[in-house]
Amino acid sequence: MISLLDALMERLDRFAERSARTMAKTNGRRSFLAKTGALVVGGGLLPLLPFDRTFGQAHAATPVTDGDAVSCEYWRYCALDGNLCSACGGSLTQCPPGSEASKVSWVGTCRNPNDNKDYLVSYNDCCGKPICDNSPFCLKSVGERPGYRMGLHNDINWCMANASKGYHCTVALLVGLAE
Amino acid sequence: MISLLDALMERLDRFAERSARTMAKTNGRRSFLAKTGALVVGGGLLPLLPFDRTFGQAHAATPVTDGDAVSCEYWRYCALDGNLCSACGGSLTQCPPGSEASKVSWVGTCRNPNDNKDYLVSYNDCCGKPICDNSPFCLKSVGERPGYRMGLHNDINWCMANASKGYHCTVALLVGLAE
Amino acid sequence: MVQLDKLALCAVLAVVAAPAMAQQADFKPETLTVKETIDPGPNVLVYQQEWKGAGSIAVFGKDDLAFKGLMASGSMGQMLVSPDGKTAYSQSTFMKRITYGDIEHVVQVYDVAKLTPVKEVSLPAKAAMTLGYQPMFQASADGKFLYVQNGTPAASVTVVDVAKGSVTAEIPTPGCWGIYPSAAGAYKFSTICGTGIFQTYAVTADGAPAGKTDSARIFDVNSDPIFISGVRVGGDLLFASFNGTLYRLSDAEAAVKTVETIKITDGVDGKWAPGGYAMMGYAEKAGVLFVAMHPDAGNGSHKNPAEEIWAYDLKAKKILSRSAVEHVASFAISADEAPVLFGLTEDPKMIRYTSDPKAGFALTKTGEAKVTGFPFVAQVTP
Amino acid sequence: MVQLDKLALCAVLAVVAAPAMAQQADFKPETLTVKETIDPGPNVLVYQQEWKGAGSIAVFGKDDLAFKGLMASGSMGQMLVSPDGKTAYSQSTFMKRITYGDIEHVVQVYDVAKLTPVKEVSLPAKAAMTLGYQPMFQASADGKFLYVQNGTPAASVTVVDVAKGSVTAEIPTPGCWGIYPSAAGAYKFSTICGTGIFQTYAVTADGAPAGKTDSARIFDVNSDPIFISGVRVGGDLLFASFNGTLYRLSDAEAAVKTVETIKITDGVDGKWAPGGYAMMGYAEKAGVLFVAMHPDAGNGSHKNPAEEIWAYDLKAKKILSRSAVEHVASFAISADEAPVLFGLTEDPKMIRYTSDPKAGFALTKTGEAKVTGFPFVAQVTP
Repeated sequence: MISLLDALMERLDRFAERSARTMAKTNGRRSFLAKTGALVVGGGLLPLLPFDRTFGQAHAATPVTDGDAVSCEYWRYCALDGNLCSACGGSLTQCPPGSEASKVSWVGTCRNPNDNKDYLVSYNDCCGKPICDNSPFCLKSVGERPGYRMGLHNDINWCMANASKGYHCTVALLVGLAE
Repeated sequence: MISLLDALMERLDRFAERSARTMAKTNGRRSFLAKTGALVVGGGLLPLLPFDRTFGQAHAATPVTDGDAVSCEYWRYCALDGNLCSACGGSLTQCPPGSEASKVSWVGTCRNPNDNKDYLVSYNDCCGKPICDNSPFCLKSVGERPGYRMGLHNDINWCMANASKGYHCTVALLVGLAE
Repeated sequence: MVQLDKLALCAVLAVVAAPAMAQQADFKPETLTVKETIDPGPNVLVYQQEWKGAGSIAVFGKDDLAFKGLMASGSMGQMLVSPDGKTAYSQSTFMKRITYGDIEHVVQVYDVAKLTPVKEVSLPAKAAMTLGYQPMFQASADGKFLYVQNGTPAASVTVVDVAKGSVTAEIPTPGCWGIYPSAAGAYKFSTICGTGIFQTYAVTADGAPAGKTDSARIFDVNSDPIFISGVRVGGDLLFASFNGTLYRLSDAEAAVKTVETIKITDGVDGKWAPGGYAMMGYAEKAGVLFVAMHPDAGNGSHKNPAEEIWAYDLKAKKILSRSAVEHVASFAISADEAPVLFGLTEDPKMIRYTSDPKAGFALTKTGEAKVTGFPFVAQVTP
Repeated sequence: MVQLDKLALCAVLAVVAAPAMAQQADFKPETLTVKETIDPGPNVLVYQQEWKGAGSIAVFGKDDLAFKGLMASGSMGQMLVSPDGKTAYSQSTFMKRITYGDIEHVVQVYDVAKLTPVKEVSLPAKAAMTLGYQPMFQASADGKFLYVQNGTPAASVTVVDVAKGSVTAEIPTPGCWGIYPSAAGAYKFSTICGTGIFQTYAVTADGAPAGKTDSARIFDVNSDPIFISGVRVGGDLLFASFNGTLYRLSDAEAAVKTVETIKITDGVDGKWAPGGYAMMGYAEKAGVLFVAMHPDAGNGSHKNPAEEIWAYDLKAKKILSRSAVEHVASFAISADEAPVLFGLTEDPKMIRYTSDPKAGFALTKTGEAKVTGFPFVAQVTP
């Protein structure tokens, strides 16, 4: 795992450094922006990060039998900072209709009180609509870290890599067992 | 007074009708919009309506000795629907720094409990900033009327005739005695 | 903790990491999707107006108030919903710097099932930026044209051809306010004027203005002003005055005509009067009018939220029931034989009331949901 | 009533009507003006962050919390204030449809006295859209350059030349977060990295990147993670860890170095720890550090608002006082010998506390004001 991570981070670093050198060679700020903007969205970073494209096709929402998915106290929400998609027309694993799933996410490690196992939970934001303040706003920060550990950070808009950057709400997917 | 009013209203009507005829002669929607937009802002309606240009130069804020100008219960606010400029960096007669005074306004008739006289109060909006929800939101509707009597209507954004149309807060000027 | 954090970072960076994690144990990672359409069934749509940002149309299940999601709109907007509930429209304001700078007035057309905007139409930047009132944003009976109330403060109406996605006309309506499209027949809309008359503006099949007709004086603007929130009763229009007079009007002919006037508060103590924003709803099947009422009415009380909602029999001309309600400022009702009423309060929240036909359509609270912003317009869909 | 209404309409239509009214009686109509500048005196500026509309910078009088007005900003923004309090900056997001569509990241420069934006600088649309944190938006000590934290999620820093109103560089800072400009000397800034080191990036006088220097490992990211909200103590930087360790660092040389570490909770019962967003303030004249503390600390409690604010003597290394406060999530302090502390709560509101040097700088609540949105950043000005 560590070598994988290192490889990905190195590629990220190389990408960012290449962008900087490209900039130094261009004449105007605008041409620089246009060029690196296209790189980021089109060819550089995003193909590494898309949760929604990785795991495949649509399926029915996960039925919730192990707690109250519209309460901030639900176990999966142990590091969730945001409004609940499950109470905003989506579910634990579905963005509400008409929103966009974030291409990147932060991850929490939450203990399921039903089996006493620790799960890795991916908190993806759903994007491109007003913040869903019809649904509960939750703030839990178990294992949360500042932005120097970006993948564990929950104070930032994770719609940052999407075309539509308005924050709508947050889902909580189980993506791994933390053994 | 009535003949003056009639004259003004007639001019308003003629202006609106002329715009409509102009439109019928143009080819595309865009050219129509450009033309009538310019008319409205530049030559037609606004010179009739600017309170701020009418009464002249800046002066100190009216000191308030007859009540609490930051309370919704203050007598001048009898038909005010909005946030108080007097609690938002302005005063009863001053828009807060950096905002624009509305060019048009609605008018209420409020009784001053100190002299038992009825005053005409012009409720101008201040414009071009976010709604000032740091200050109290008040809703009083003495003498208020629906939009078919526009000059008495308080459910509309009176920044409508300004360049910057964001509603910030509302002032309450005494502009006449209602004898 | 070191190992966990590394795993977490891998998960974020995805693609290669995910299969690796799946191997860890007998665990299947969940998949992230976007729900394609809202759950089926009748809805209540509420316009959640904002004055310094994005307003929205909130969709709730009619039966259980389950929140189905929202559609994004702009500032100081209005909402309109097609009779079949499948299409929604908003008209709102966008500025370059949200509260200042270059302004756009835009109509957005939404696919309600998908909660998605499917079309935009740019308008002349003259639309009335008012609190939510249905007569500010209307459609022709067949849905071909949208009518947008302008106020600069000069009043006019922008006509939009929805299919073409373009503006066909701006019709000056000086001194008049509110848009009441004809329920049938040729394209036209009526409007309430400050002289107490109604004017009716004909519109051609191409959306062009085709002349106007004045009514006789309908109401006294000084002694008995009417609210602009009217309802359809049969083919007629019905308005209430600040004093509790109902004006039943026919717009079937070229000019609006009075059918009858009814005083609903006669014989009732306590100075009750209608009040609020959308303060009336007519249940066609039952022939019953619901009206939001407040006591101790006087100059300036006409926006007081309801303390009671009255069920009024328009044929028998009598009050069937008076139900105490929580400060309802606007409401919408369903088309059922036992109408369901959705009240909007200034807290703000939405309260669901069922009515009992056997008890004079008395209301019972059966639900409550959070709404946001300034919610003054709601519509129930099939 | 007829006459009154006519008068009212005249007043609205103005120009000719106004003198006519003035003749009516011994009455002088009041004049509408725009106040030119805010009342003089020291202020507290608060960034009122919004996520679906226009955020703003609110200005309060330092002494009485009198609300002096606000400056308009965009969504998900940050605030920065010049040391003299005369100029404010915001960095925020504007989208074509407020929450979707074409995006602009913009720096706005304000004249605080006039509460007016005087300049805009367009940024690469990469700025970190985070809750309010001062290290997300910083300036060089002389104010020539602004530094904007980017996160796409790749981290970088955009350098803005304020006078030129243009971007001079985007400096990649992979894996690092927060901007800590040098307090003196050549242009450079340090940043905290996920490996527990700091990196220091040099910037030329033209705002171009000029190389970076790694520090030795400063803290253990797993066992003792630090908050990004640091403060200046003398020429040094001071950070707190989730566990209550203070890291005093020097950024005077090319690489950041540890000066000392101090554990402020040693010998205190109740598992107290620092928590919140801007959870520290250093009163230079008094040599006292204020820290927002909560009890029963554990995994995930690091954003808990304060139940006490501790005054800590950095020289003597002892707690001078512990003051109970209302759930303060962020605070700012004045430069006075008896510092005034402005706490921001999640209600949200701002609470003013004075400190008493004779009582170990214990705090007393002396005022309260309403704030809006998500207010996590405040600054006191001279």
